[in-house]
Amino acid sequence: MSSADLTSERDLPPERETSVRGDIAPARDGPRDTGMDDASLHRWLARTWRTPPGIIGALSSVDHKVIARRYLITAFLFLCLGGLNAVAMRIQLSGPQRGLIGPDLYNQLFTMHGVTMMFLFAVPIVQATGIYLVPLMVGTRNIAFPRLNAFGYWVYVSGGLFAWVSFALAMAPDVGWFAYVPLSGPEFSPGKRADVWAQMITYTEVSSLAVAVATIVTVLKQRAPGMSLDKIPLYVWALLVTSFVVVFAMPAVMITSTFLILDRLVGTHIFNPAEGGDALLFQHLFWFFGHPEVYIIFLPATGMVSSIIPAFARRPAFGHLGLVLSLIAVGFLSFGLWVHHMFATGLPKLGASFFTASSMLIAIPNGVQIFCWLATLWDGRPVIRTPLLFVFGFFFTFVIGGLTGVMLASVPLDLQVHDTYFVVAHFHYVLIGGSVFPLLGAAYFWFPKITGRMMSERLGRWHFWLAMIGFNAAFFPMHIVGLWGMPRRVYTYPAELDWGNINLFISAGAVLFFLSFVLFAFNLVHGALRGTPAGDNPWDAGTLEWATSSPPPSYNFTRIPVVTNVEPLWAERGALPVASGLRVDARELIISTVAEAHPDIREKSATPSIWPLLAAIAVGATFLYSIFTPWAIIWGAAPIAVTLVGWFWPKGDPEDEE
Amino acid sequence: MRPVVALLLFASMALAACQREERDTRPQSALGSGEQPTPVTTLEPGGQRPSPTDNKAASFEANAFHLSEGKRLFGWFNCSGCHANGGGGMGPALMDEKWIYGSSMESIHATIRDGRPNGMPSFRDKIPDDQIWELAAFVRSLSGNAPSSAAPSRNDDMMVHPSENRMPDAATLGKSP
Amino acid sequence: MNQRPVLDISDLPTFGHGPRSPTWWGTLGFMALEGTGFALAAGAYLYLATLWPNWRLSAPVPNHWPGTIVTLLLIVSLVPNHILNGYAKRCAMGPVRIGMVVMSLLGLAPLVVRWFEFPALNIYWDTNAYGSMIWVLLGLHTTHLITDVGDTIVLTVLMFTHHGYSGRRFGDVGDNVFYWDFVVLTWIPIYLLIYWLPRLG
Amino acid sequence: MKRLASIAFATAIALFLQGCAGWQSALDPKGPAASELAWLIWFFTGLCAVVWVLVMAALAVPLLMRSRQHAEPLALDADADSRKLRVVTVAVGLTAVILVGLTLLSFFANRTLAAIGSDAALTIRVTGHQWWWEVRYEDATPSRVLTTANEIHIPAGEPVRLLLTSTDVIHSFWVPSLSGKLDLIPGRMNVLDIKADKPGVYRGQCAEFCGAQHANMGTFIIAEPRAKFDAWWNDQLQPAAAPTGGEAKAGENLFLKRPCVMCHKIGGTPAGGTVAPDLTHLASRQTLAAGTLTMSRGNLAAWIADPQGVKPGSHMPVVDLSGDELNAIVAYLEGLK
Amino acid sequence: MPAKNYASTRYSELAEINEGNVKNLQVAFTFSTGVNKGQEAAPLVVGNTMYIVTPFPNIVYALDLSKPGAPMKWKYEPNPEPAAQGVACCDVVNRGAAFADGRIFFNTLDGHTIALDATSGQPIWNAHIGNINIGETITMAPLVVKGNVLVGNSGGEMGVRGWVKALDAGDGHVVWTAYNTGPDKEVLIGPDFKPHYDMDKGKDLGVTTWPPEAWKIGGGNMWGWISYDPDLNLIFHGTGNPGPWNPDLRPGDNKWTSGIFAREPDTGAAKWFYQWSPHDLHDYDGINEQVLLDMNWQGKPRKVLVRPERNGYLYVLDRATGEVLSAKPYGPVNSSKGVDLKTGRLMENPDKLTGTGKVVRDICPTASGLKDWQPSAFSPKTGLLYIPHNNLCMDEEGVEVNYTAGTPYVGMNVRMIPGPGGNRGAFTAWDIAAEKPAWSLKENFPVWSGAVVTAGDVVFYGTMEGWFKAVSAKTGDLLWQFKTSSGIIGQPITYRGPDGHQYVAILSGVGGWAGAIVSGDLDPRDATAALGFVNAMKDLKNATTAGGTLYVFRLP
Repeated sequence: MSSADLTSERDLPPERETSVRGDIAPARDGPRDTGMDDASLHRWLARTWRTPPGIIGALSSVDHKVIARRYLITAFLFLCLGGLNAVAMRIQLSGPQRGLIGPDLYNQLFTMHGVTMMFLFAVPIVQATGIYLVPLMVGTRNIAFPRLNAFGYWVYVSGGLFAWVSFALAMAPDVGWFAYVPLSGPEFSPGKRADVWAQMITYTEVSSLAVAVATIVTVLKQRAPGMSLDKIPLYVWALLVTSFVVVFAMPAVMITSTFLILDRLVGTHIFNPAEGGDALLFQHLFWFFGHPEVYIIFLPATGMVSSIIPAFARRPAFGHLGLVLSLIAVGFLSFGLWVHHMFATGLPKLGASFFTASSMLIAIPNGVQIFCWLATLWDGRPVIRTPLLFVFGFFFTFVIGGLTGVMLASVPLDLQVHDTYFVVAHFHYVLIGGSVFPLLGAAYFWFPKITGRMMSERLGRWHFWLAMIGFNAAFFPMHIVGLWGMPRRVYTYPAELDWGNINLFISAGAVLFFLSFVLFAFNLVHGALRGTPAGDNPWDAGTLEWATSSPPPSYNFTRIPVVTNVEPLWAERGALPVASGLRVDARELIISTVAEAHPDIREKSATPSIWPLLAAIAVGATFLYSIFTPWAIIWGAAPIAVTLVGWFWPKGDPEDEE
Repeated sequence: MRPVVALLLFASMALAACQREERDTRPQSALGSGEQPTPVTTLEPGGQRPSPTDNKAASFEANAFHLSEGKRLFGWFNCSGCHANGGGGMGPALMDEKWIYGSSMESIHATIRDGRPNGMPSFRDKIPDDQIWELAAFVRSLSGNAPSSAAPSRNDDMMVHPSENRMPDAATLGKSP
Repeated sequence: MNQRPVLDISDLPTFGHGPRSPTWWGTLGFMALEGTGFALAAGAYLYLATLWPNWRLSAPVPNHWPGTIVTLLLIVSLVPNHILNGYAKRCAMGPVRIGMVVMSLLGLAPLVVRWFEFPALNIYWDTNAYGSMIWVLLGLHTTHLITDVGDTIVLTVLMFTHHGYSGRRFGDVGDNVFYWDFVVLTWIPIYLLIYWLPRLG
Repeated sequence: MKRLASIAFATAIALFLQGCAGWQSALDPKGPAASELAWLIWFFTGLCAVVWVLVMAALAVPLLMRSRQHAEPLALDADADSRKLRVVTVAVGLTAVILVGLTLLSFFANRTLAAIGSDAALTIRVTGHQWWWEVRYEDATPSRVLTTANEIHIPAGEPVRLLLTSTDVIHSFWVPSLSGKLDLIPGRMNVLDIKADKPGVYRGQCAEFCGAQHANMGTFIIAEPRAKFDAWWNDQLQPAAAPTGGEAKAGENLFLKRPCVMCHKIGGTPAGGTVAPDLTHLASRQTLAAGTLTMSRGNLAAWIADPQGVKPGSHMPVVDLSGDELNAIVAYLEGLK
Repeated sequence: MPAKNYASTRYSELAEINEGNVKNLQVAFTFSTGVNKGQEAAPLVVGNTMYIVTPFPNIVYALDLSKPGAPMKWKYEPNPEPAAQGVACCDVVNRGAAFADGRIFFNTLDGHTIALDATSGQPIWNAHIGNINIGETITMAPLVVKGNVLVGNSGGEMGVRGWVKALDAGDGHVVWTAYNTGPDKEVLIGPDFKPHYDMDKGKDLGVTTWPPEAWKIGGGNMWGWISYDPDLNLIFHGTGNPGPWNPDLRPGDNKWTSGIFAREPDTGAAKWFYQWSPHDLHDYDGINEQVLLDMNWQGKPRKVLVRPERNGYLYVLDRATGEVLSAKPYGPVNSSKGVDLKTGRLMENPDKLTGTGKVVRDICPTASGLKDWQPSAFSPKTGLLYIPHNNLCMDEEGVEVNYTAGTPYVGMNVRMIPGPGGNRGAFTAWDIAAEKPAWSLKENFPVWSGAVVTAGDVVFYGTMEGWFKAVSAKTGDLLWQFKTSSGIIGQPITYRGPDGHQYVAILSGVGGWAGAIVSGDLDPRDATAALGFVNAMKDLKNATTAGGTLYVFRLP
């Protein structure tokens, strides 16, 4: 609960009455915000938009900020768990023939590490940031389909629990995060381990898809009046493109995991070459998702970079249009290069060369982005604060990752480095350098908005240098050991290959990198409890989220801003132009037109409801049960249907009527 | 509240699942010999039959890893040459409900280890004891006697019959093949 | 921050129909992702079909008649569907109620015939990959059919309660019409893939 | 910042150079394919390093220039922006040119690689198993078809064609100092041509995760002069050496009596198992258990006594053997030169 | 001998039963063998006595035909090793006994050849020649030629090396042994060996056409029929399939499997060889009967050998040289594209090449062949060869296989399905001279019984439902049928009884490979049961049950 919600009950306006109506009539008017003074406006809106009290109330919340905070914290916890996996693996690998962890556990460790980082940390955290920021940045009061959004969170968290409880029971997937058949298939993965992978994927992706749809509709239909397409902030553009990529990529992995579980559970032959299936089909389907996945994680990070750089370079991003077009281009191109993960499978040479070209091609829009950011930074003297430091860290590492990506795109070169530590190094440079560093920067950048307090700058700088050194010490030598012939996913290696020392160095770096996150966690907690109060706009940034209080009230804005510039707060230094006329006794928000963002409809946003949670429990139980018997889908359909009907059935709120 | 419920759910599942998922590749030392009286008839004077004294059979019977190892060995040791994929050939069918020499794990183990007079060879000394238990567990699963959550699924081979983990269901559906 | 009101929106309507409403866009989003799912499943099917000579893998040809009947029923249902859409736009409660009942029945009818489609495939899902894929395709579409029919029936009931007297509900009826179009249109390629492609091989 | 970058870069170079000495290293090419690839790696690395340094320099500019901060964020200098636009355009153009160049380069490198084995006279079928390699030398005369395991002898200086397939899961054949990797996929047959310039032993390893013992699935390519290779082949075609000495004879007996015979083959004896490595000339190999242990009496004993301790999860079961029995079997296997 | 004569024509000069009166046939007597397994044997009638060999446990009965109801004269129980049942591929059948010089010779499943005194049933000698611990069994009917009892072993599915032995009829000692794989010395290939085709020429082909040592476990068994031509002084016998079935494990032509040898009966020395299916891909054993005819072949009189082969072709060979004169498919064949008469080589269909990890669909004929062991009959009156055969196709997948002595060594998943038309069996009359079928009858189940044709122009055969049928030798019209107690897979005979009348006898009792689903009580849910045959015979359990009864018919 944000402090803005802590209004005393006495100050609240009277409970509204509900009415039963017999026919369609012109909408009954409630009180409007037109001409209302700020104090009573606040009282009305706080009453209307509050999250109900009590545990049930908290579980019923549909406030995008509440959900997003939960998402962020959960994803951060999963990051820590995944990081612990990594540390455990690095300890085992710190010397040759180390007997600390056997293959059975090690294989679960790296699979859980990959699954956790990709599906439980990276995607959820970028989407969660979007859930928090997008409605604020486009100037609306809540995300579109808030109940779907809440449902998404519950599904996500139970999916994560599902995977991790399995791990605790030593039945975690042990087939790698991309779980190639036939290894993950019915014959070579006995037990439920691969089933856990398949169902957990299918259903955490349900949450990603829900969030993506909500984000798209929020951006397209709920933008503040005047925020035409050319005035949408770059971060919002990034989230929009990402959400589209999610919509078209995630079904692929759901199809893949569903095919897998069908093969395993009911004996279909989709991946069985002996009966007309094909093992490579799995790889095609998986990477059709898997490569865009990288951009799903990376594009929001570019949005963060595009937000942080202007704030600290003290000017709008250079080449706004170019950046937007690059985002869109990357989104499109990301679907055209999945095959470069499969060069070593022996595909026809000509086809492989085509994918070399397309993989190289995507470097161009990414290059455009990099150059535009650099050009932005060239203007004057940037203010160097922790967020910007992490952006520098992003440049330093991501460019390496991008360039090694160019190496991987080359078919012949890939044949040497594919599935080695070189690749491990590459994608950690891309994912950590390209996404985690911007995320850390974003954490420092938006922390004051979320909590109302600043994080420590001093600790932040320590954190940055520790992370930079630890990261590069851990991952740079992996390039080398990969070229020396060390394959990935080995739980040990022979002493005579002389990989011992360099691995020890890597492990030390990994521990250092992990410690940097301990420092970060401390800084987070410390900042939230003891940080200096931040004020509305501590960085003097230009986008709309800084126009409201920190932390924002449950209703986000007392009145909906009217946007005149891509950086509205810089353009309207005196007073923010706003729209008036919304009801204050109902959760009204403005629906605008897609391109020009002309206000079009005053529509009601959904009220808090426990049903999304119940639906998520029904869905979760169904999925859990379904790894044991396919009949679970039949039996589970009934509770799911009941909870969905409960969810959509109107309760007599004004939001539902009229 | 909700995590607690979920945890309880998982925990209850865990109790059953743990044993199914364990992958002990050298259980020999940890368990007894598995020697049990292995009568092949239910007819026994004296009213009561002694109950098993150690858990060897049980620890193999419902364990997914051992079942799948048994399936692999069933092919490797040419069991499938005589018994096909359970339907029989030179040897009797194993996937039906008929057990000439008894259906208990101990009986099947004894059959594999010591052979039977009408053609079943003795694999004593030829197959390590644990592997015989794995084979016995798999053989039992062929006719749907293992929990479907542990029984193997189809192989990446020609479709020969509904997989073991669907056996009882598939049989009641009366479907081919 | 100080505010200066520059725009009064109090006269805006409180609901919109079709693309004006966010629900419509949400529906479109779900269609996009489900459509992608269909496309990928169909793609996987075609991938396997081109990979192996003599697709159908010696299985018998499916009996297309139940599928053809379903196709005809679905196409016929488009007519009342769009008539219903027109009434929903005009917020005409009486005709909308009749239309919803008709659409519920027209949704149930293909579902009943669909029951006979599975045996008419003449192959089981675990016989070979061809069987697996056509069961998956048919199952995938059946799931959509069931959920949309369920949705239609719930909405029909809703329209007969006092909750029906709401602009928003008429918008929902419109979106339901929209989604039904999707269910019908995705069926056509799947129908061709299941019943007619195997006849070529 | 700059200092850090330069230190990191220097360390990187130093580490790279040190790496050239490995015997399973892509940077230590011993064949035409690996040489071509090593060249490609160095070229790409060099070019990428240059690009990276340029980008970092561009990043350093605003940090070092110490110019004045923008007071008013929206007051932009249109001229400066249009200059920047030109620079960015040029940079993007340059990027495109480099990428086209690299694409062409990899295309031609690919063609070079494809040409290596076009005249291969020797065909070897390599079948991946969990977790060992079955190696079959094809020959027009069927009786010269030779099956062995884990170690692949090839004639030095001649292209050799490898047919790669698998009977269980996907594996990947990778001997970095000779060639790039290629997957072994059940139900498919991939073709990889390799050539070793000089005699030598080149280690390789499975590069696609294949289950519990993926880490211990090594292989050795042993390149020899043609004459030596032919002699080796003829040698390997012979049935196993008859055991000499009482202990070895007892060992043979035990081998045939105990579970060993169920999976392994020893030519010249009734042991004909094919699901595990052929042991006919076991002692002539350099390692045991697919590169896990070096060949020695002690390791042999350790491996037979507790395979699940050495290679947990492997398909070699623990066989109950007394000390004497173990010694006898080891004595017998040791004699299988 | 079961095949009536050395030329294996299965033609009887008896004409009392003819097309006109065959419809009046009625049961003369029956006799239960007491063994409910597949009865593949032909009853043997010598003088007033009928001798029957049952499947395992290979009991020999002598029935006195001179008395009403044919009471038992004696019976002999060899008590073979029960364990032999575990290594007998495809049911524990026995294909009959042979008579010579007052002795009955027969084989037992556990690898013994036994000579009995025909009048008393007392054993004279008992030669143990097969070792069941390596999977050797004997199911064939011996043939006595010039004082030698010729016997071959079974076990092609167990990695058994095939051989033919000649045992001295007097004391049972082994006169010669000819292996069907391995070095020339052991195959008894000497200077006299003159194969007609180049592919069969060369030194030690039985070794060099195999991977090292594979010939030692390579099959090539002889469990079928031997014919003898006294004029040329040659015996002719086929050789079985190479092992294992999965061809990936045995690159090369795999000599001398799936072919035919002509040998001298006294020394066993090979005269010529022809390979029906080099590098056999589909278990096309070459052990079928060879009918020796002297006929006009394209205008010239030639000594030919007619052979309806398992791979689907009806071969006509010059039996003096081994030259293939004609090879025409007598049913649906797609596994090969014909026989190249110049090189003699079977032209394999590249689409149907089997191998590890690859399912090849719709291969016709199946592993059981277009025709398996069930012998055909030739009538010189009509010039037609009456072929009881199958009409099946199959899917095959080569799988990894592991050799362990005494256990199966197959390496192939097979699943059979009915062939084109849906009828699983057929009875075809083949016009040898015209190289085309004269007529063909469709049968629901494979026709797994032998045939006999008489001078009365009647052909007898049985079906697996249990019908014993008489059809017109000229037109194939069904003249008479009788439903026996079990499916028929035996060999019908006709003889003149002590009363001077013509009798027809058949053993009824389903089993064999095709009937294993009933005799072995196999589970039809497993498509690969009984090496895939069960898949094609799922409904046999509903059509018949196991049995073992002799039926003898005569006119009233």
